[in-house]
Amino acid sequence: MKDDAAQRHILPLNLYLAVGSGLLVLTVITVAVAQMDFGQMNLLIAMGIAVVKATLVAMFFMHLKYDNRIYMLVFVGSLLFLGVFIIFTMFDTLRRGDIYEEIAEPYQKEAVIYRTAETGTASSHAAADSSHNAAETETETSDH
Amino acid sequence: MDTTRSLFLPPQGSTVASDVDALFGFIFWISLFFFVGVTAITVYFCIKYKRKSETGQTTPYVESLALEITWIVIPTILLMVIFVWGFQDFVRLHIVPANSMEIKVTGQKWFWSFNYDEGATGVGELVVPVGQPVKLLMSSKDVIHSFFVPAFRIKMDVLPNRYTITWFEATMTGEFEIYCTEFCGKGHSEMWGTVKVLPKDEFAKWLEAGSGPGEGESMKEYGARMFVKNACNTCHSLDGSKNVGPTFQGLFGRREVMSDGTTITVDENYIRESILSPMAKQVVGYDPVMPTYQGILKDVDIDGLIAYIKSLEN
Amino acid sequence: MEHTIPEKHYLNEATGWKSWLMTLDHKRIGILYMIMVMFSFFLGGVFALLLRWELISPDKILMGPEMYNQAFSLHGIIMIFLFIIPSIPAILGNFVMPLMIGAKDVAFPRLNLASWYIYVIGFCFAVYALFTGGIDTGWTFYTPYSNETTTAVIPILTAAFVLGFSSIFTGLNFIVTIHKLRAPGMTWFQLPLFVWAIYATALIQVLATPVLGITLALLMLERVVGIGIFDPAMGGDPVLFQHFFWFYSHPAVYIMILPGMGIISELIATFSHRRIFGYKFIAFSSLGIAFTGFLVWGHHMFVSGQSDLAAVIFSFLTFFVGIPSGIKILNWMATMYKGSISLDTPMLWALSFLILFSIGGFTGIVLGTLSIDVHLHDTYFVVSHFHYVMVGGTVMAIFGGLHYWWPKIWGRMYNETLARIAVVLIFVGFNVTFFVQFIMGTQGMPRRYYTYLPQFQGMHGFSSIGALIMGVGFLLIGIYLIHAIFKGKPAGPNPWRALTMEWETPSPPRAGNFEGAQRLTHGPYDYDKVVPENALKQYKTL
Amino acid sequence: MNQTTAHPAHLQHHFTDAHQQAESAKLGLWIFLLTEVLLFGGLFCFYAIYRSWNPDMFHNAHAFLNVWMGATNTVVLIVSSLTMALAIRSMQLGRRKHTIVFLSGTVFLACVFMVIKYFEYSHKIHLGQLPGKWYFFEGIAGTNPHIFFSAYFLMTGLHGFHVLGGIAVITWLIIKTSRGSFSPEYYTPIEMTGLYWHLVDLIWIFLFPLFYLIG
Repeated sequence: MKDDAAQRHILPLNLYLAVGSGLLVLTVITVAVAQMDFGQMNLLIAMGIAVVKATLVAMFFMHLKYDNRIYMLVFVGSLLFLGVFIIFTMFDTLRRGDIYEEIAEPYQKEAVIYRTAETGTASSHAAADSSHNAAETETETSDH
Repeated sequence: MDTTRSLFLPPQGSTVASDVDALFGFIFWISLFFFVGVTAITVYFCIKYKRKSETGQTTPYVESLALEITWIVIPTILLMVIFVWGFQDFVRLHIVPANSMEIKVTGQKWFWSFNYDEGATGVGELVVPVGQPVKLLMSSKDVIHSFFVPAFRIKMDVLPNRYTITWFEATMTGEFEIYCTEFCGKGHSEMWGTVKVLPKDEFAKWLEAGSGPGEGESMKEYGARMFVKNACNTCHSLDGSKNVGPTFQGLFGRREVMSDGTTITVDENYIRESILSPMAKQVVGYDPVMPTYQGILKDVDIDGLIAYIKSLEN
Repeated sequence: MEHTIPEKHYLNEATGWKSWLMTLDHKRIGILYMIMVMFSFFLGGVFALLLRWELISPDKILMGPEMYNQAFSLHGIIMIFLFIIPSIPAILGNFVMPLMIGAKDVAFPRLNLASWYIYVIGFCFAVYALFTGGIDTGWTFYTPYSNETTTAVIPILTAAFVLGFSSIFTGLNFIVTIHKLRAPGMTWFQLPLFVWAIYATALIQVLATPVLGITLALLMLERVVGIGIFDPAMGGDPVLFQHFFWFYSHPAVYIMILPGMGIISELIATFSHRRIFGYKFIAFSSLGIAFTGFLVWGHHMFVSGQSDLAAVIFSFLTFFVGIPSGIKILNWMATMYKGSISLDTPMLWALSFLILFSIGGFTGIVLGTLSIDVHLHDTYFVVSHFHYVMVGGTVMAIFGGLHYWWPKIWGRMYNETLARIAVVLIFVGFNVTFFVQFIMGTQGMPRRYYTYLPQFQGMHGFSSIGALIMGVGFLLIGIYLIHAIFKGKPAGPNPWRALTMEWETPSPPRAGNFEGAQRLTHGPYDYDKVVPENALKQYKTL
Repeated sequence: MNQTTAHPAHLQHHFTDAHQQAESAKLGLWIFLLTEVLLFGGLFCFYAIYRSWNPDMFHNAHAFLNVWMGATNTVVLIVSSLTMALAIRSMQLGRRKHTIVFLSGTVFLACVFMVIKYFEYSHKIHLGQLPGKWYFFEGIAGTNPHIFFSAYFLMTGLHGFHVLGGIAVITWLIIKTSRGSFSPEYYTPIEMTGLYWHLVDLIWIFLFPLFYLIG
């Protein structure tokens, strides 16, 4: 139990207060920045600030900086697998209908005869069957 | 070439089939080789190193890194060969040739229908010419189905919210089975169809004739054919028994109570309306599950069906 | 010298039903799990037999198409969520793992008991669903079908959701136990390989199961509230559901097989009396499989309409799951080389595993290949591959493990002759049932079919005969194993002369597992150095 | 229930010492947090996919959320996280009364968070900005705006449930602390709850910009 006491880290009060104030300042900054439009950068800026805030919380409030490194491993591991989940799913959702866009650079030229005409195959036939009201979703997702 | 084909795989009806089968054969023989090896060695060890002493103590051995690396590297190389080979064929399976003829495929519970650019339609039977790439533009009206022709080695899910595409080029004439391979409910296992591959000139004739009764075929006989072809028989019986829908036996002229309480007499117009907009008036006691045949059946088909239903007396 | 049962052990140190239902002893909780899980196995098996019976003919024999669809769905759901996922970790992992690492209990005994109760609640929901309209979606719950069918989808989703928590808590408990409660002096590389396998399994359980939880919750909300995320009629995407589902359910396949591989490592080493070959490779291949298992789920979706890019990436990564599995098989064979092999019943199960799992693995390569999978997806080839891995792999391992540890659990030995007959019955029955399904699959017979074209009738009939043989085999096992609990000969502390720590306790062990603190005296596989002194061989080898 | 006389009251029989027990509890809790991350992860994935499909709709819909309420809630949660951390620190130093004060502050702030959430929700329910098929608001351009509100209600709703759970556990801690169950030698439950509470804060740190700021 002596080990126990020795391993405990009692952080100074000022450190907690500093981290807390830092978080509040960052909140103000992110709200302020969001009032301006940076186009594509909006997402990156907001997420960047959120990551900094999250790191502060994890490192100091959750003591990751001072604790056994295995907790860090568990935490980072969970984010890693979450990343795999989202990114691998996006390999599908963002790239549907790809192969029809890649007609200009076929993978194996001699293997098949490639289409040369227009590529928007789906939309031209939407009228063929009036009951396919949901088909519009497809047109939007594949024609990007 | 190899003997596995007759046992394992169906006839090769399309241009891609022989390539897919060749890779299947390659993996089959490699697997067989290793499988026999593993089994034989295991059995040999069991006999050779059978326990002889009571204590059964064994000698120490040296770990062999070289051995471990060997049996990591060799399978890795083989697997990469298989991956690249499969990848190349997959690309062929997915890129539709430019000179393809396009057919619209619709899956719904529980039949397939096919619409041609030229205006012909078909239910359950896909008629195509031999030696001509055919592109199938597919969608579903309800749940997910999957379009599978074993002889062509093609399969693609048919989704309700978007179009999916597959293609094939038949290399021989004949009839081949179509299955639905994505579970879609009660009639899933009977969501069958046929691909009928015709010589090019016959196909042209078929396309021109479109539909309607054949030569010497009465409207009643034509209607009987339509009754089976359009899968009416999966829900409507001819012997008076209650199925998903009302029986056709003695239907014409019968007085039926509708779900809204009114009573009507079944006549030509009611039958026509029930085929085209089935939700308009329903016989009481049945679930509103009948799909519309709007855009699938032509007037002549409906005429035939009416003639056929008229002929079904008690 | 004849063995006797020790006077005091965990089975009789406390008595009365309350002492069982409130127990915090990991061994007793293992037994509680055994009762429930084996009952589920029986239930799932009954559905399997009904299915095979119905499929003898393409016409109606027992049930109509709706009943059939419910029967195969329930077979899948019961076998996967109620039997095979909890089976090895919850029964044998609970009973043996703490003993193997010299711990007095798992880290959180109350949580352990709680997971059993959660399992029972999940089981009740499943049974409730069974009696209130069944379920006909298959175990995969694909939308939009699961969204519009009128069967009891909500109760069964609740069941799977609740069972997920049981699985998470078990995994969490085991990870902490293995990290923190190893006997003093026991390093990671002195852990028995079964513990490594359980550890890798637990990692998957805690990482993947929460995603299943949220997926099922979303599906329930979709059905009840209509949130529009998976429902195409509201702009949702049904293929997205498949991603969510397989992100859990593919790693779940490794939750099912990894502990089985762990058992096989123990069996091969013990019955070959040989230091396991390539210890570190086997240990790390478990972690490798666990990790790679998260990167390959899309290979269930090659023809689902996912993007071609995704299909190619998933196929490529899939081949890397094959390699660690191959490493294990080859290392097991190398372990047998120059061993001192005794073909006792558990070893026969292990050898069956080796053969059947190899077939399962090879056919897995076939299915991972992009072009061939287009043809074979959703056919009986997949059904057969899956059963070769799950029944030929995991179930062989479960029964190998149960036979191996039965004397430790109950202190008594089963009838060796009957046990050998049962192995042969099941090995033969299994191959008769499922090998022919490979041929049906390649010929194009789709799965989940109530009826079929006449050309498949011969093969279906043959397959059904095999199912019957298997049924008889499992019944036989049930009979002699239960008989052994009461009437078996006392087994002694170490009937197999094994060196892992659980054999250093008396059989059955006492409530606190060990007298005082357990110390590590030798490695788990030091068969070249140590002869266990407490071992007495009573049964003649073949 | 399993203590023997040789052990401190809180030490369970299968641990050799209090240090081992505390470390086990902490590792267990971190793994629990990992499962929480992946549980929310499913919803983050859902958000990411639909946002990538319909960026314009998400942008149009997010304008209907009240940034000031969201920002206030962010501040409230951050401060509550700080008071939680200080409660642990006070217990480490043996200042039991301070611990009770800080814990009460945390509960109070959590309640403030829920009250603000209540006003936000009732406003949206009133307007018909509801998830899925209940959506009847008109005035958001783009495809399927109901999906944005499905994501909004699901993610903030699940987060809200975690806040409620936190309130319950922290209240229990206040009672235990006032009864003197904890000491500088044994305060594992407070520490565990603290970690949980920080994770709840951490998730909100991401929810806030994703919904209120950039949409």
